[in-house]
Formats: sequence, structure tokens, C-alpha cells
Amino acid sequence: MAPDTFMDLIGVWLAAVLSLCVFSFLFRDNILYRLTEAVFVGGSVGIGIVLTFWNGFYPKLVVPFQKFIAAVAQQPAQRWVWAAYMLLSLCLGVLFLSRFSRKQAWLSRFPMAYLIGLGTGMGIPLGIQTFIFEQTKATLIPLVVFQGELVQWAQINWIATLGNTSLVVGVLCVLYYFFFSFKKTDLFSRATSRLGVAYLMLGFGASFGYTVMARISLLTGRIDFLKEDWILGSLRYFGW
Amino acid sequence: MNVLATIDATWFDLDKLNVLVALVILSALILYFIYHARRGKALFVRRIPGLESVEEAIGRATELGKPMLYVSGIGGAGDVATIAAMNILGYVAEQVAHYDTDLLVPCIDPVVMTIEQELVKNSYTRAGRPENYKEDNVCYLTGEQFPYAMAVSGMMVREKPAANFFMGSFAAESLILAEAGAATGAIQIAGTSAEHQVPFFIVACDYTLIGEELFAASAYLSREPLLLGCLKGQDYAKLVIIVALLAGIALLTVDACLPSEFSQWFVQLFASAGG
Amino acid sequence: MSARILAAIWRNYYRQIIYALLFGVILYASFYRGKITLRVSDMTLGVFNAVEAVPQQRARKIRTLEQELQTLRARQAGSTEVALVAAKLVRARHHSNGVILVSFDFAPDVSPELTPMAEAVVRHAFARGIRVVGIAAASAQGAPLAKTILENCAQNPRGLYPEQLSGTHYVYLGNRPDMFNTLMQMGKDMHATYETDYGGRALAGMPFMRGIKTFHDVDYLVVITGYVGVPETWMQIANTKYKAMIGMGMTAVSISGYMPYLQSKQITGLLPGLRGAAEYEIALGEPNVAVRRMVAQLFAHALVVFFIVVGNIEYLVRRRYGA
Amino acid sequence: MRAKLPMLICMVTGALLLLQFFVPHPFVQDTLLEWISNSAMIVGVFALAIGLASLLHMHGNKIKRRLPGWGFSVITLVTAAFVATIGLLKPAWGPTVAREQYVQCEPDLHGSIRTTRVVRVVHTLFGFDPQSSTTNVLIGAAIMPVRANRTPLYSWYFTYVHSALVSTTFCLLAFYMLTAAYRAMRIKSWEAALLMVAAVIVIIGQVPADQFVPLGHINGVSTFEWLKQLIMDYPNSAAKRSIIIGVALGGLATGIKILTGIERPYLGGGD
Repeated sequence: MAPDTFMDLIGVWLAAVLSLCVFSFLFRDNILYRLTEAVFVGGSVGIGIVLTFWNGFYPKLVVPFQKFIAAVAQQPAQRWVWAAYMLLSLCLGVLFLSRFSRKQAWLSRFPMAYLIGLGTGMGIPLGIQTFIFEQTKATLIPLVVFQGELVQWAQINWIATLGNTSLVVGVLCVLYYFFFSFKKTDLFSRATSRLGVAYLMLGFGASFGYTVMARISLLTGRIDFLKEDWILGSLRYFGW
Repeated sequence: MNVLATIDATWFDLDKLNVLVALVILSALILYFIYHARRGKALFVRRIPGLESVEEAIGRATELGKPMLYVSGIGGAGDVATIAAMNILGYVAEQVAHYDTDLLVPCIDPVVMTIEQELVKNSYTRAGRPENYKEDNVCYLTGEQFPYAMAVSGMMVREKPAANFFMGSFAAESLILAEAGAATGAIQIAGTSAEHQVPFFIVACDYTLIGEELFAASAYLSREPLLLGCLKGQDYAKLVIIVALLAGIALLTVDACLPSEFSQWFVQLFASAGG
Repeated sequence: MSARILAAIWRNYYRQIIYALLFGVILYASFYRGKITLRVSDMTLGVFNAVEAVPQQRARKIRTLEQELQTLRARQAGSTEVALVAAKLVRARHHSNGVILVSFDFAPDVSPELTPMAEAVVRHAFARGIRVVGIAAASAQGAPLAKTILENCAQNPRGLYPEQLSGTHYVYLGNRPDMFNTLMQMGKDMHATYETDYGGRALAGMPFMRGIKTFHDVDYLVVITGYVGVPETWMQIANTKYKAMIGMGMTAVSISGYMPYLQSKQITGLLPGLRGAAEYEIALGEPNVAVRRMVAQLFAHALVVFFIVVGNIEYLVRRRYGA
Repeated sequence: MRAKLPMLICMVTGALLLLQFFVPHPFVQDTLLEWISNSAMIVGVFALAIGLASLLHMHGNKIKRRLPGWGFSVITLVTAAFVATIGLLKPAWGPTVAREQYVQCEPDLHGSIRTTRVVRVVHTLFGFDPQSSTTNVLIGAAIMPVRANRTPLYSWYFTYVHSALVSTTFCLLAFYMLTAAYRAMRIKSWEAALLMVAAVIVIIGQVPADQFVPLGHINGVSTFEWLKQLIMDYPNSAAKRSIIIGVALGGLATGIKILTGIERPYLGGGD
């Protein structure tokens, strides 16, 4: 984003100064950070309004209805069903506004129930398919892995074998850890739960470590922006 | 006959039969135990350390006379993790209502905000202290992830809540919230279903509910037999999955040793349509 | 006494100190000009050597075509087959140092990781006098970014090569919707697929494009992508169908899924994220952005490990001697 | 009525959406699903209105009562209004920047949409030209009019303020990871020790550390890289997988409770 025009130059300076204001929060809360926060939050609310209108309301409701009314006589039955459905949604949506009245606020339960029903109904089968089935399928692996075609002691790939076994043991132990309604007081249960916790901790540590690189990349990118685009870019803009 | 075949093909996706079967088995198990529990037999539930500390956190906040902050994630109202978070919020609000401390609930989704306003208000009423409820405490901040994280960080630094709760579904902002909160010295209790974010909560918070524990929370806190029954049903569903896993792994291991490929049918049971 | 003060300062301001250190370390790394040695892995060498070999390969190709033409002329002069081979030979001779096609298949969100890699490959080609055809097959949002990368390489030679001109040394074609069909058509006729370059100049009149018609006129393909699925499409079309040689660069996160292609020799090399880019720059003998960013990574990772160790020592000492 | 009817709505919509998953009919899978998503969007628009009202209420209160920080409330509201205005305006009215822009053009004669360069922008900074909401661009060899999507000022704000702030906020994570690791990865308990060991191995394995400190090699890669891969492949996948299965089951149970009306979040704990 090295600046080419005057507006770009102002933009880059603004971006750089605002970035520094955000960084200043790391030292302590201060007035500059509060200012940036106010601008950021306010701006994102504005952007939310704009996106809701131009990406949702206008193309999905206004434009189709204009087209629908323009040729209202020749519309097929399906389009009428569509129009009725959209009008119904509109009415449901309007019920949200009942929140402004103390007496009729309960009417807003209808649209909420509708949205929650949509979300959960959609989520149930998808959850089974993409989470339970996919993960179960991925865990269906043989405990013994052979290097070649031959089935012999000497041909066992020990690393893969041990790895697969530990994977299976881990999945079972962690699943066991998540049992809530059984009393787990005997030795076996406690050992299994402990092992489950061990797997969880190893996994979390690994996830944490794995993310470090990506986050540092972001910071490097940001510092490069400050250095290259802001300072050097401004110098270049003024012909240095 | 032919007609039947076409109807089948257009009105029911046979490739998804496995999902339907699993859905029926699992929900039957859960529903069975829920209705079983209605008869009112006392049910056991194991200790969940994160939840036991909820009362401790509330106690400390009231002792210090400082507010509490409850973040219910960035999911929408249709997200089951958000619903689980709302259940915990109901419990927390009822506990808090007795004291003069504020419960701040900044929201990222207007629908969630509407529900939570109602929820907190009803909890206060149930606790007999409707006058303590302030509508502005449950508020909408903005609909976007990072501005929201920034605003909540600012809130934590300025209002200095004594206890922070982060429950629900989270993305990258988890650590921003948790670390900014840790810097203020608050007791922090987190719980999320997003497995990628659990590590960040674990390192930055005092107690963390891992994955499914978030869903078990409402049963654990309320001890309502219906919900405990549901928990029992969930456990049996898990048992079914474990048995299926064991069977499949045994079959595949036999396969690898023979070597043959006869148990592929078992793996195919879990195949998703089109994939 | 002073130790106690220091300890108190550390206890109260450890966050600020750690943050300042991290900021400083990364800032320092961005100015770092010292030498670092990286062992260039085989995955990276697979791409590097393939680009390095392009001129020889082109020479070999010209020789083969010449021989083919001679034998064909002797046997059946005047047939369409002779004309076809002759046209191929003309195209092959047009860019006697060879041509590589670089596909910039990434959007700005992963640009910090992939841009250095793309730049290293393009610079390498320019330094060896190899012509470059740039496209953005998978991403319309990435199209302007790719143009910037190419222009940046062409205009800042850093003494490696003279300034390169668009339309003479390289051409940038941009993005066309529907990746799969675009690639399928490109295998038959790039002129018909793209018609114009990114700046709107007609390909038909461009001398540069006289030498390039299909994937066969390109000696090596480099696909740089952050999308899962894009490599499969390239493999399917360019490699399986048109038998082109492919090298790849990917983000570190998505790399592990594509190692099998390397083992099955469907791709000659695979650049793993920022690290691949850094290794490539080292192989090229011109350490640049990627090396700098890799240095930053190294420093930052060392800092994380260092503070974990410090934290543990602090904890052990405290437990031993009380608070 | 106040409790039963919402429950009925929730159950019916939920059941319908659950069933549509199994129906491959093109009407259901394409048309109906699109209708439903549009309908949810329309309902959501009004929810946003409630959210905005809450926002106005909260900040308005602060401003009215001159509570500490009321000035920032003013700034928040003003910025929101400003950005919404420039974003909702038709492009013709916005002040603009004379520069190259890349936009999606409307379909050309062949019906394909392509991204092409805007070579000339009609408006200038603070210019006003209600006649043309289009700008001239070069497509192929011909100059054609193209509709710009947003006012240039809005795009400018989006790039230089919003996106810049998003990236900066995002990269705060780099700092926070460091302090979190310092504070939490201590061998206070065996769980914490395991967490720390795994993290340290992966952190070292991610970078070519072996080129500076001799760490040995296994199977052609450095020891830590090899260990890292091992941890990522086995314990990490095992932990992730079972968490995902558990969460999915918890979600399923919650979903079933909602669809059967045992749990009624939309009532907000009331009747």
C-alpha cells in the first residue's frame, strides 16, 4: 500500500498513527487508545449497517421485489409463494421492534424462536455428518502398520504402529474423560481419565506452539508496513 | 416400481441414510434418558472444577464491590455454544442479583443481546431483586470480531471487573480478551467449544471448561433432573461411538494382518455423501 | 537492594518489558543485514534447480525439434505435420532462454507469507534471462497484488539483472473467472483464453506472446497458492493432461497435505511457506525479505522459549525460597 | 400463547430444516435453502435495529449524564453515522480519489464478468457529478462504462482505517502469546509441565533452529522438527478429535432439547 496519490498518503499516515495508538495500549490504557477504539467500534457499526443494506437487504429483498412487481401479472406460482414467504419474514422481523414497548415485548419471541429454530435444525444433521462421522472415520485405522506387502514381524513399521496405537488410545481416553454421569473412582477409571488429560495437555501445548509462527508473521507484516509503506513510502512520495 | 425409485432418488438421499440412522439412535438415547430422569431418581454428575469456581468468582467480586463481566462468545443465537453460554449466564445472574454488584454483558449479536437482556432481567426477578437490573449493562457493542475484542479489552481496563467469564464459541479474539483480562488481575473462567481456542484460554485463564464441559455446565449448575438425564444420554451416545470405534479398529487391524480389504464396508458406514 | 528494586520493577512491569523486547527484536530483524546460513532443503531445491535448468532444457528442446523437423522433412515434406513442428520450433526459438509461467494464486490475506516466495522465484528467472508469464488463475482479489509483485521485481533489479520490461521480458495476464475452464483452454491456446494482458493490450499483436501458445511452450510452471484445492486443479490439468513440469509454493499450514505429490514426483519441488522462501533466497545468493522475516521468526521463537525458561526458573526459585 | 406459540415456531422450523438435509430434490436444496437464508437475513435486519437502539441508548445515556468518557461516546456515534452515510450513498456523490481502481465489471458482450482496470475516474476529490454513477474503464481495447460499487471515500476508509486497525488488533496476539506463555507455562503441575514441553518442542521445531544450535537429526530432519511432527500427528490429533466428537454430541443434545421444547432460550428464562 505504498502511497501514490495524496489521499493515499493521508491514508497511510492515518493507518500508521492509528496502529501506533493500538500498540500504545500494550503499555497502558491511554486517551489515544480510547480515541482509536471509539473510531474503530463506531466505524465497524457503520460498516455493519452498510453491509447489511448493500449485501443483504437491497439485493435480496428490494431488487427482487421491484422485479416481482414490475411483472406481477405473469409471475408463476412459485414466485408468489416466494413473495408470501418474504413478506412473512418481513412481518416476523418487524415483531422485533416490539422490544421498544414494555407491554408487547413478548412478541419479539417469535422472530427469536424462528432464528434459533433455523440454526439448530440446520446444525443437527451437519454436526453428525461433519464432526461425528468425519472424526470417527479418521480414527478408524489399523493398529499395526507393515512397511511392504509382506506380513512379517520384520516388516512392521514401528513408528507408524506405535503412533496409530497411541492415537487410538488417546481418542478413547479423552472421550472417557468427557463422561460426566459415571462415578469414576476405581483405579482403571482414574488412570484412563489421567491419560486423557495428558493427551489434552500435549495437544493444547502443540496447538499453542503451532500458532506462534502465524501470529509473529502478522506482527512482522505490520512492522514492515510501518517501516516500508509509512516511513519509506512517505519519503519516496516526497521524492527522496 | 420405477416410480418408487424416482421418488426415492428425489425425495430421500440414500447416501445420507447413515446420518439419519445415527441421528435416530443418538437422539433416542438422549430422549430416553431425559424421560427416564423425569421419574426423579437422583443422578450423579462428576466434578467440573471450572464450574465450582464460578461461585468463588462471584463471591470475590461482591467482596471487592467490583463489577463482573460476562462474554458469551461471538456466535449467533442459533449457535448451540451460545445457547449453552446463555444457560450459564442465567445461573450467574441469579447469584449476582442478591448483591449490589453490576453484571456487564457486552454482546456482539443483537439477537443474543435481546435474549440475554430478558434472561438477566428474569433472573433478577426470580431472585427477588428486579430493581437491581440495569438495561444498559447488557448492551450491543458492534457486530465485528476485532472491534468487539478491542472494546471489551477497553471495558476490562476501565471498569476493572473482579471476575471475567468467557463462555461460548470464540475465534482468534480469545487470547486478546483473556490476556487483557489477565492484566487487570481478575479471576477468569472460560469455556469454549472451539477446540482451536481452548489452549489460549488454558494459558491465560484461571479455569477453563474444555469442549463438551461447556454443554454439561447448565446441568451441573442447576442439578435439574431433566438436564442431568440428558447428560446421561450423551454419555451413552459416547459409549456407542466408542464401541463403533473399537469394532472398526479391530476389523481394520485384522485386515492389515491378513492382508485383505474386507472391512472397508465398515469405514464406508461413516462416509459422508458426495465426499 | 538494587536486585530487590529490579525484581519489583519486573513484577510490576514485566508485560511492558516483554512487549517492548518483542517489538524491538522484530524491528531489529527487519533491519538485519547480517549473514545467516540456512540449509536449503530438498523440497526447495526441487523448485530452484528446475528453474535453474530452464535454459538448458530450452536448448535441448530446440535441438530435439530441429532433429524431428529434419527427419520429418526427409520423409514427408510439405505435410501439415511438418508445418506444425516448424511452428513449434519457431516458438521455441523465440525465447531461446526459456519461459516459466508463475501463477499467483493467493489473495492479500496470506500475502506476507507468499509474496516473498513469489518474488524470489521471479527474480531468479529474471537473473537467468528466463522470460516470465504471470497469471492469477485462482483469485480475482489477488490479481492486482500479483501485478505489483511482478512490477516490483522488474523495476528493482538490485544489480542482479537489468531492468525488465513488461511485454518484452515478462507479461502479466491477470485473472479470468472459472479457473478450471481457463486452465483447460490455456492448454490449447492462451491467446484465445486471455485475449489481452492485464493492462488491456491485445496479446495478438504482442511480440512476446508469439513465442507462447500452450503449456508446451512453457518450460516450467510455478504455482504459489494458499488455497487448498488449487494444487489439485493444476495437477489435474497441467500435469496429468498436458504433462507440464510443476513446482509449488504453499503456506506452511496447508503444506502437509501435499507432501505425497512430492513423493510421487508429480511436482518437482514444494516451497514450505516463509521458510521455503528464505531458503530459496539463500540458494539464489540474494537474501531478502523472506530471510529477514525468517530471522524475525527465529528471534521471536527464541524469545518465547527464553521467557518460558525464565518463567520456570522464577517459579522454582520462588518455591525454593518462598515469595 | 406467550410461551407455546414461539415454541411451536421453533419446533416446526427446526424440524423442517432438519428434514431438508435428507431431501436431495433440487427445489429443496437450491431454491428453498436460498429462500430460507434470505428470510433469516431479513429478520436479522430488524435485530440489527434493536442492536443499534441499544447502542444509542447506552451512549446517549452516557452523553446526557456526562458520565466519564462521554466524549468517546460522541466520537463512536459520529463515526458510525459518518461511515454509514458514506457507505450508503450512491457512488456519484462521494468525494473521490483520482487513481487506478480494480473493479468487477458488469458482464460484457460474451456474458463473462471480468476484473479489469479502471483507467480514468470521472470524479475528483470533493467533485460532484450526479449524472454519472459510472466510471470509464478499458475493457479489452474498448472504453466502457462501469458501475462503481461504493463511494471512493468509503473504500478509502475501509482500506486505511478499518482494515489497518483489524490487522493491528490481530497482531496484538503476537504480544499476548508471549506473556501468556511466560506466565502459564510453568511446571506447577504435571499437566502444566506437559503443556509446556509440547509447546516448546513445537515452537523450536517450527523454525530451522538446528542450523544455529546443533540439535541432531532423525530421518533426515532435525530432531525437533521430527518430534514436532510426531506430536502434531498423534497426541494433538487424538485430543482434537475427541473434543470435536464430544462437542458435536453436546451440540446434538442441546439441539434436540431445543427442538423438543425442553430448553427454550427464546423465552429468556421467563414463561
